[in-house]
Amino acid sequence: MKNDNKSDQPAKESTTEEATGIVDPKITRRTFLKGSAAVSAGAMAPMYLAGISKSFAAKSGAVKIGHIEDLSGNLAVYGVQKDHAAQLAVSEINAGLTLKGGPVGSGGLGAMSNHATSAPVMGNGDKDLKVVDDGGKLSASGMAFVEDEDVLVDSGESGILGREVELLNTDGQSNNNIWQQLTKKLIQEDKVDCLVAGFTSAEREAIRPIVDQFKQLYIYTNQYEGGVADSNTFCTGAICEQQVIPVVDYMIQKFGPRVYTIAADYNFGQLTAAWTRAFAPQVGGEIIGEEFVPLSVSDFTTSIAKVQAAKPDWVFTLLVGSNQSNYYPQAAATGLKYPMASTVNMAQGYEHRRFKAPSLNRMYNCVNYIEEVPTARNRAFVKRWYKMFPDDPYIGQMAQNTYFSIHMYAKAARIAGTTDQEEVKRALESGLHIEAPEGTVFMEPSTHHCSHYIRLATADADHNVSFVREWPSIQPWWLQRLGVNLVKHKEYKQYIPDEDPFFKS
Amino acid sequence: METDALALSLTYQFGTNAAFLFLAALGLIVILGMMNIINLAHGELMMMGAYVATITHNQLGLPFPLAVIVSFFAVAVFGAILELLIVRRFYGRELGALVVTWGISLILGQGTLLVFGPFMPAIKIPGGSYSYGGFSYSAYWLILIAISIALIAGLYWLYRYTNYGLQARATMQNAEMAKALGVPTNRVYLLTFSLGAGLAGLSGALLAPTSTIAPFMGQQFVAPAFITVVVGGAANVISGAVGSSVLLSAIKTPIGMAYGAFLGTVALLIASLIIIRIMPDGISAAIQKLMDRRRTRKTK
Amino acid sequence: MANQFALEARKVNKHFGGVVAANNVDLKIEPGELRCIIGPNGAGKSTLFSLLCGIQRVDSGEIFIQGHDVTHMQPFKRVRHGIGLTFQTNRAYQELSVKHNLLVPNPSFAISKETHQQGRERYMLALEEFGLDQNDDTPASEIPHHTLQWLEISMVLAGFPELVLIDEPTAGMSRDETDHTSMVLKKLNQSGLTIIVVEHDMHFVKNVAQKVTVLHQGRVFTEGSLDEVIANDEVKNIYLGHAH
Amino acid sequence: MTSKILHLIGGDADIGTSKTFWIGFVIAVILFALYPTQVSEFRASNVSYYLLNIPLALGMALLWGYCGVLSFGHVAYFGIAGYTYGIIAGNMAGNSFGPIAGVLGGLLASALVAGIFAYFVFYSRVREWIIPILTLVLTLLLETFLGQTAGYQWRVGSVLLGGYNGMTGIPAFQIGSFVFMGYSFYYFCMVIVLACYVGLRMLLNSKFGQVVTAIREDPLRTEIFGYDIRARQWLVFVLSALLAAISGLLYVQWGNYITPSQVGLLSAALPVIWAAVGGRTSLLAVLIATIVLNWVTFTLSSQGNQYAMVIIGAALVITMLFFPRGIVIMLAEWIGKVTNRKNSGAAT
Repeated sequence: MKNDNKSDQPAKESTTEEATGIVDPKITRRTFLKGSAAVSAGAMAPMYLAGISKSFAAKSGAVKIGHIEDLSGNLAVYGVQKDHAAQLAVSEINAGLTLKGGPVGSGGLGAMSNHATSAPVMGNGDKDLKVVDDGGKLSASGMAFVEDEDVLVDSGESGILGREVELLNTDGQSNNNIWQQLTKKLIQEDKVDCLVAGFTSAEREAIRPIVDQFKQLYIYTNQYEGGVADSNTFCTGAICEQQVIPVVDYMIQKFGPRVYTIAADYNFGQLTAAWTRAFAPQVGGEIIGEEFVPLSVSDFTTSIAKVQAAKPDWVFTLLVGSNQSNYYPQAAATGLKYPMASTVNMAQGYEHRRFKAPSLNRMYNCVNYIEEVPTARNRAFVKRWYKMFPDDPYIGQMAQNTYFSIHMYAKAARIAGTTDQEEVKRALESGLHIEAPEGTVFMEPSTHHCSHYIRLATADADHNVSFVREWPSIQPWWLQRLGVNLVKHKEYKQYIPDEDPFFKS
Repeated sequence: METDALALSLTYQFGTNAAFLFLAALGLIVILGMMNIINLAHGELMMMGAYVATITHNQLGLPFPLAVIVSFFAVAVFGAILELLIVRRFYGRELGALVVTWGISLILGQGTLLVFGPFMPAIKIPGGSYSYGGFSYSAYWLILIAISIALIAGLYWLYRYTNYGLQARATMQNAEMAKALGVPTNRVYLLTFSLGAGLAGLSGALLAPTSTIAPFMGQQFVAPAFITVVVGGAANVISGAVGSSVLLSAIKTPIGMAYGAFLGTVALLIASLIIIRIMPDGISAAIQKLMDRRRTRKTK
Repeated sequence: MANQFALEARKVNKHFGGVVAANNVDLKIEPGELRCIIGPNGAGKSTLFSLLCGIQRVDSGEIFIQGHDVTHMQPFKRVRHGIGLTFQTNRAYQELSVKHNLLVPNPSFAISKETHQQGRERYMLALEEFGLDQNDDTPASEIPHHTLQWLEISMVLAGFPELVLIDEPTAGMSRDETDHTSMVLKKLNQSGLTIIVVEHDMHFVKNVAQKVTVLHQGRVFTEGSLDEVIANDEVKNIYLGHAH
Repeated sequence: MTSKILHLIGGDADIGTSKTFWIGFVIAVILFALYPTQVSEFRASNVSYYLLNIPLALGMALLWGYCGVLSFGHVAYFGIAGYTYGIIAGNMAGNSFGPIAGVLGGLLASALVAGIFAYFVFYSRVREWIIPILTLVLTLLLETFLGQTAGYQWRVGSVLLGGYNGMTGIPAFQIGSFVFMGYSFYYFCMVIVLACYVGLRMLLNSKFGQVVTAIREDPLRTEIFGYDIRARQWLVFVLSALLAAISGLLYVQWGNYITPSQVGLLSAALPVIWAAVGGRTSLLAVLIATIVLNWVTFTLSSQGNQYAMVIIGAALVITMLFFPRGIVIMLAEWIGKVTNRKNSGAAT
């Protein structure tokens, strides 16, 4: 009974991984990633800062932020986290605090980054990494990152432009009809200055037509499959080119080219799998099997057997929702030992806390934020969070996105000098960056998407989280490849991979 | 790949699918099959079983088998209270029972979310795994298959050879006549419904380690449970449910393995539609008719 | 087709498992006749009615209505040949009002213009005799038992049938009510309505009978005028239970 | 002729037949007509969401309340009509007849599927309580299928089915060049809802309706009166599917969007809840319950209230326990008793 699958011995780190600035150039895929270099050159949107005139009379009354998330029903486990993030951000803004950051011009971080030119070495092998809980500084060999103590500073005013911020939070009840009604209420009746809403892509697509009809400033704070080019919409979550490419690139290097994808059978799963199919061959990978599992399926005996039959080097699990997370305990129970990678695990539904070890052993997850990030600014953020919400189970990636997005909105309004939505949109397109708990985030003007500080987190046998690789700033370059520039010409559609010739090859 | 390894894996998958269907339908066999109560809160009773097992095992440190038994009794008691307060008024009113149990399921689901929060740390799956010819098998699922067979035998024995079994079958067939013969029908209804609820809690606890423990985990069991019991039919509820879980798994497993989970699920749904169309009273009634016909042919 | 029977059953057989419900039954009903069918409990009287209407399928044998072979016809098609049936246990619509009960049957199912005309007269006659008001809004569940029986008979007549099968109309009725029922049925029969009545109450049978058929264990035991049947000793035996 | 129509409308198939009732009814209609003039377009479009659900609820009342057949998965026809309209109107974008063709296509598609499925159900002599489960299986099948149509290959002409994200950009309804949006859509809904209600009321007061109610009470007795009950049950099923289709069409025209969750388990239960709570044997009761329950769900959720589902669940349990025939029906009877007592009191 041959059992020489090399994934069983602890993977020996052959070379010292050298974390690079944007994406490791060493890997020969220059043609494919040409796009990311183009981004740093910047679309050189005109500097809007000076142009925004202060003549608009400041509206009186509170600044209203409309917020819709699922506080009940199936998606409440994610929705409640995001609702708390919004409450924390608004309370900080009203208390006269803000996150560091401001306009840096459209050139992106490169132009004015007072931070380490390159991310630190993450330690040699997996074995000597440790998670620093108590907030102490890491040793030189560990994750040393020159960084100021905390990024929450005095904003010089209470609320936005002297006006108190009011958060109108509502419950979408995991039901799309109610989402549409709530959106119309918040826009037409409450006349909110900014709408922050949406967990699933289905909910975003349900309300985006209404947002466009009323030209409402809308921030979608969730990780998603990418492609939304909408003049009224700003997406602050991570997207495929920031998550799929780094983790597939790393896993193929580390465990081998034979990839087996098992994905949720809906838009996110299928589009992310399309990215994997297109990108893996570029780096010598090979998709040896793919299975799409309906959201309602919770018994994975058959799927596990198919994974075993395929004998991959590693499994790419893009499973979503409480039913599908049954895969991990069932796979572990069946003795499936293959290393796993994902972009939707641990950071969203904290599976590593919900399931008993070792079901997530050797799970590699490429995320922009996870509560265990060992930087000083994040620990301060986590402390602030639990002071306000002591019995919350976890702070997920989406919650952090909502937190810094609301602060970014406040910053843009202050730059615009008014809460008039068109002006704030121009301010958001002025090449704004903000010091979020995850790290520095830059709002890329032409695509309305954010660059993110991407980390590759992994869970070991007893579910301790450690970080094996970092990319301090991956730009959202795919929409630019498709020629999108929302600063110059308005658009209101979602592109899908089939419209990009690259995916056809 | 040796074909015998594949065959072994297919039989293992068939076993787990059948065990899953039978366990999902366990409580419903009694409540829907025997008492004709369309219990849409069946999923939530299983969820309660899973929660009780998880709490007693993780927080109170009970060994897992004990936690499962505790959850059986806990949900059985809850079932008794439910029968006394609400279900008692809906015997003979199937559609009324359907609507009131739907209300109960909404309350239980959302209530658990508000009380216990969105998740519970799961139970570690007991038992290791064996591997043969590239496939490996979870010991726990083998245990579950064994437990299912034991439960079938237990239920059959209970309703075939015990005094309660006799009274229960009498009450279900003709309550007035049974009452006339001195059978305490109200107590039998109470006992039967709480047994059904307890069994739902038991199967929820048994399936807990393989599943995430969340307030709405019950929803995944509703469709398979109803299909299994309906396809099984009411002539002989236990043999019907066993027959249908075996038959439906035999259809779902190969198609699922060959064409993927989606077509496996679709195949199961279409198969159940066709079976109900051909045998409106389910498999057990068809088996019954077959046996009658053979018996009459023998007596000719 | 003058000599055609209103209803004819030839060699009708039916058994449930071991129980024989109908055993080579032959029945010939003349148009305008009023036939009584009597027999001990379990003789197969109600089963015969359900076989004639098609609620139960015959195992073998044929059934003709006005010469049409209806053996394999579905009940709703069969009754459109001018047949009406009342059930042994009253099946008027309890939840609906008397008015609504009477509106359900469909007079347009009458097989010819003059049956339509005669049907209306019989229907009006029955309403008047049974003291029923077409616009009475009281729910059927609130009217006394005997009126319910009359209501079901009137409902059947509202469909303007030519042949009516009545299953134990006077069960649970007082003596006067039974007499009144038999008087009304006789009047309806005189207006040309063919009636077959299953009944136990000998007093009732005496009032109406022209010809009587005795059923026993699914077989036609004997047929004849009421006097012949009464005089027949074996008939008494099968009633008293020690038949051969 | 008009007296015949008035008789049909005024008949007692539904609660509310007295003169005072009809005066109240007309007043209510006028109030609904004036409502948009007083409020923002949002409030109007919100109320039109409640209105557009009424045909689906009336279809449930017709099938379950009046004909005694419970279809648990009736939203399947709501979804089929919505998607078909989206495909047809979407592909005929720019052509002013697109929406009308879409409406006809949607109604036809739902009627076709309902017809086939109803034949499948009623001509197999399935026991009554198995029908809700059969219809539920159909809806789950539809949701599972639609959920996985996310890829680019799942499109009809230029319209993407959209998988779980749903079909977006569905054009609003238009006749000639006039597009129904906001206030105009509100009145469009009102007219259709009124037409459905009055039409159904006439149908149920007619001979057809009386026979349907008789089938509910006692199918065998009704069959022996010469009625082909299976054909009628089939017809009523298809008719109520068409009513569900009307709601589906109005929904996609209202929200320009539809997802597979519209045919999911939760959406399937809603019309059953409205009919049960209101009182399934009366059109008016179900109509009122649909508006009130939708309004309650929305108000609770717009206050970020997590207890909405618990409250609806409790309402259901209480209704079935204490008002088995429906809250509105029992209220109407109670009012009826009070007014009678008052009238009779006055008369002596």
